[in-house]
Amino acid sequence: MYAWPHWLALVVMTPLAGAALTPIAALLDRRSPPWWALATMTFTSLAATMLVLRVFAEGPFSYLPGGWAAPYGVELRFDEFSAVVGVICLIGWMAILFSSRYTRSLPEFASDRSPYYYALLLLNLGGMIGFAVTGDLFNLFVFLEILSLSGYALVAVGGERIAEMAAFKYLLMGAVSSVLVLFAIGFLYGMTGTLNIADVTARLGALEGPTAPAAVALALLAVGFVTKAAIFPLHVWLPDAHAAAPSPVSAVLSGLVVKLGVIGMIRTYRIYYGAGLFDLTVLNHVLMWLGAISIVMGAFFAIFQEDVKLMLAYSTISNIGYIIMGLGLATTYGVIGASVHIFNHALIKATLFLAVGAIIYRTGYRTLSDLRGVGRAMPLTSVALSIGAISIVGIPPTAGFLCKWYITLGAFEANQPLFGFVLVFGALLIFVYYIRMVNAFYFREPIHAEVTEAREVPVSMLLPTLVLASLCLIMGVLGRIPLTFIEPGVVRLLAPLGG
Amino acid sequence: MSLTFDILLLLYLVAAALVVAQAKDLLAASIVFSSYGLALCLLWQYRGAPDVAMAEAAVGAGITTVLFLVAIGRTTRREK
Amino acid sequence: MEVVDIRPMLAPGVSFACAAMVFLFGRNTNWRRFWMLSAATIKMIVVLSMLPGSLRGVVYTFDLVDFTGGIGLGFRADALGMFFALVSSSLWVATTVYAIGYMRDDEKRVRFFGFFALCVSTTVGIAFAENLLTFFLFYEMLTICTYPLVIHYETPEALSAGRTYLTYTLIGGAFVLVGTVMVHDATGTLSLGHPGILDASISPGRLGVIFALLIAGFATKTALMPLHGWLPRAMVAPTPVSALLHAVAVVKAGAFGIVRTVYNVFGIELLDDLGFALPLAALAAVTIIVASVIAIFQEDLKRRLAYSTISQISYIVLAASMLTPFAATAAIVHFANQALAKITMFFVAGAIQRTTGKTNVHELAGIGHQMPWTMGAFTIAALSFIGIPLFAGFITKWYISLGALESGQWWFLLVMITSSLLNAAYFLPIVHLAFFKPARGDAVPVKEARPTLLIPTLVCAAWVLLLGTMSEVPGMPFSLAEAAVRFVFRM
Amino acid sequence: MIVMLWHNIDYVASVVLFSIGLYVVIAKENLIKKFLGLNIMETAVFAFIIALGMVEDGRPPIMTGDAQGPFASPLPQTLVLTGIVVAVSTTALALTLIIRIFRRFGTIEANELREME
Repeated sequence: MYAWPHWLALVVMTPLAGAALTPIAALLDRRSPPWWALATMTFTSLAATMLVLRVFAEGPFSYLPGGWAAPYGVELRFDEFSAVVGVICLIGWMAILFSSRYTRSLPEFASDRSPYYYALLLLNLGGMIGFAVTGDLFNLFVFLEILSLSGYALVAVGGERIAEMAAFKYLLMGAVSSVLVLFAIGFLYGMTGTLNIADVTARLGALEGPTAPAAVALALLAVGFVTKAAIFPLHVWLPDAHAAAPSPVSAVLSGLVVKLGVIGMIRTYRIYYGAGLFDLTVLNHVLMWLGAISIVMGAFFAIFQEDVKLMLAYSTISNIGYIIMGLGLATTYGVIGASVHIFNHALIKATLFLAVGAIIYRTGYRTLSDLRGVGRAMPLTSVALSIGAISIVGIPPTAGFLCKWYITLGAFEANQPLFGFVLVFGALLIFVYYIRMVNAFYFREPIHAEVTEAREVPVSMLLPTLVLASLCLIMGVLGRIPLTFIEPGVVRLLAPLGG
Repeated sequence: MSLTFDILLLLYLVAAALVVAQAKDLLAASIVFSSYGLALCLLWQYRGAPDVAMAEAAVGAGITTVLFLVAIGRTTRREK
Repeated sequence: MEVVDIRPMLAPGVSFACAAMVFLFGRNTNWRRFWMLSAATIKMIVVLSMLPGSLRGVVYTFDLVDFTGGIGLGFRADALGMFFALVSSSLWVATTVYAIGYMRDDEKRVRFFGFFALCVSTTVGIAFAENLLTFFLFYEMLTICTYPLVIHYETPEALSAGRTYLTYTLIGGAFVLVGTVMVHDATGTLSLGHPGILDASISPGRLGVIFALLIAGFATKTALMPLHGWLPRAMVAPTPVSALLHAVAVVKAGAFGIVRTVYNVFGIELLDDLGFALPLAALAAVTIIVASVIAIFQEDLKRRLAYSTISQISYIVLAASMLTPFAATAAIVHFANQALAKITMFFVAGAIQRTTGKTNVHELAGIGHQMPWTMGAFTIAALSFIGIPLFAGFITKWYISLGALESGQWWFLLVMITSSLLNAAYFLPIVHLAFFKPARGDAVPVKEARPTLLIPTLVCAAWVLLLGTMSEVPGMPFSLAEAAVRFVFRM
Repeated sequence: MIVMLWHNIDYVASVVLFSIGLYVVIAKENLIKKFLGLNIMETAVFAFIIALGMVEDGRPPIMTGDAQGPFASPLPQTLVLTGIVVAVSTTALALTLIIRIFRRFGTIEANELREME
């Protein structure tokens, strides 16, 4: 079965190559880019499925392209956390399908830009996949940059008035955080003489001499990735960027791209827990507090938003707070919950953004008061939206429930009942603003003719929304599967702590 | 490679960076930034990284500066 | 004996489906009424079909989904749950008929009846919840489903009352959730199928926190003082909603939560050892007295009834926290006694308002001559609350008093007597006004409320009498209460 | 202390340059200036990484038939090469955005843009 690892190279290379070829495909047929992108992602998804099945059956494995031994060559490594690749493929596929119609409605989106849009989207997805499976810090940086750069460009691509400012803000903070990560990688290299994550871990553990540089590197990595993950107070770039981007892009950015910051944090933890160089309690406490503040602040700001997309963007901050807090708790339950929430929140947020995108596509409005009564005009989309809403609050039996439950259990397990309270009250706040939304959509009289006359969106937009919404339900009922799937990874991550 | 030369080069880098930071004229800042890139290039040449030095000369000092010049040409030259 | 049977899930499920139908076909009056009544009757039939088995001691369970490690959704119809479900679902039929008459000309009928139907299915869900999580889920759904009903008229006053209601109950719900997580953290299970899942191996401090969280959470809905602020304000809602809030679902759900916490989460012995119950009992006693005193000074009939509810529902809490078999019986049967009497009173208040437009107590002079049947029903309910023998309320007070003697806490007796006097003080003047004072102005001819309003009122009043006189007849729900008590006390 | 700094003079210079760059990014309002600052930050990090790979009297790590060590480490150099390319693409993207912002809003001062929003 040694053909298996080649899939690992393919899953990374396919979207990147597909991105490069998109303009050529566009030359052959002007309307082909979406279909080309879909075909690319279909193949990638196939490869991703193979990989996820294998890691499920046999545990983590690696691949050395070019056949160089680990410390010198490039290593791709697929572990339980890399399974996020599956979600990336799924949501990427749905977002591309959704875009095929949606981009036509964007005000300044000329059709000749279409190939670049899909190329950027594919680049972004490929970058994320690469980031999730890379086994060395060098590629970690490369893929981080690929996904960030394409992300900045995608925010601006819709061409709305506010989008360029938002993209610039995003770019500035993103670039600074990337430099911090690069700086940290330099430090780690200087101390260990290798860039392979496993080697770095081993050599850092055997390090003699001052540990201060390692601590500096840790701080740099933490700040860098926490910025990418949009944790308070480094979240300022997120709301505008996610609200200004075209809705399918928002789904990708909010569902996936910020999660890669969290994956980066998990990789960092892997190095530092593994090395056992020093006690990470301080960092964990900082993350718990930042997570708690993010939960509350994100939800609090979301309550006062009139713009639906801004509301969803703030809710992302709140939910990333859950994940970061779960990581900071550093107990098995907490980290399992946080890891699964990476997957589930991606599904939920993508559902919400696609549903809202569909509504904006039909009505042209995006504030709560303008969209009154839209639930009756577009019943299926609204049902998807409602499913997403109850999932994100964490009401059983939907996808959001079990992970939040586990994170809360983790808080009690870690003897931090205060954070248990924060988690629950955060959920309450989230609940309040989704009630506002559902209330406006279903129980208010429409004030615009466009809203009353709105019809359901075409199948190419409705299908992704409904599929994702039903997955929110399915993942809730089958919630045990991702939990048991991720558990060995978490146990291995936390093993050096002796828990 | 003498230590004196090293120190002079590094001092020049810091000075150039400070000028870039404080200059109100963006055009001047870009040009100083270009010379900063060339100094870096020189430094790396001595540090045993000629390939990186070449890349920095071409891309860092060259293309980046051109990009800045174009951008300044299309927007504004003075920083407020 | 436990039997796997789908009916405990079917009971809330069927009415969910019917409620969905109300939303879908609600624009047509006949279809709406059809689905409304089917929701109410089918559910009652499902519940009744389990009654014979339940009386024989059969417990029906149905596990819907088990997520992982003791977290799941499940249903379980034990004696206690059956009792609550029986009360709420049978009263629901009456309330539905009454609501159809009351809301005949309202604009937002579809929304109203849709949520109305949802409410009772969630109530039955609460009654049949197998574990705390399922309980919590339905408990929160009840909060949400009642919100559109409270704000029904959408006046500024109603909207503000709705906000108050949501704030209280959602925060209370969050307390319950934290408590639930802590229970799971401490025991690894959330099941309500045992007489107590917590045990003394957990540190008393932690148990205290869990107890405080769960009780505080449920007490917001029970409107135990000082968490009662939302209830009088929610009186702006239409009368059938008041019946729902006060008698059938909402405060009852809170009280049921407290009963479950005391009997099924903590268990009698543990709570007795810990001594947490006494403060709760004291709080309940204070609520009973203070709310009654406030009620005396209320001029608006519905507000007076609201404070009376706060007082009456606390009997359940008081009885539950006495931790003796007699008191437990009282706690359980009071679900039925309070519900029937209070729903009668609200029906009367609504009927008076709809027929004559009167809402204030002093306007009611002579109304007994105008609406004799209606006011007759009111009198029966009032006498029941005061605790006159042969009326349902007497049973409660009798058993609470027995429980007080059993536990040696003589001051409970004092509370009972005082509260009876106070009840008399705020209900009897109304009866006196209605029957023995001449109407102001011209003599009005007899003009009863329309049948859809009158018949449910009379049926409920009749049940108050039946429960008061024939509670010991085999097959009456009373034996269910006894079965529940035997389970709780492991007798 | 002084001696230690003296031996690590490259690192010290990198940190100083990095701080200057960070200061510009945070404190200056002009968007182009911010990006000049970001470039200084990036080059500072590159200089830092190159200094790490430096071996005393090392040769460039270029393989020829008769090359003899010690070599400078090749890995950080590839990292920096990638970094340079990334930096220039970031700058290009940023400057494009800046030009478009200027066209729309007529200014590229961050404080004035905030007021317009």
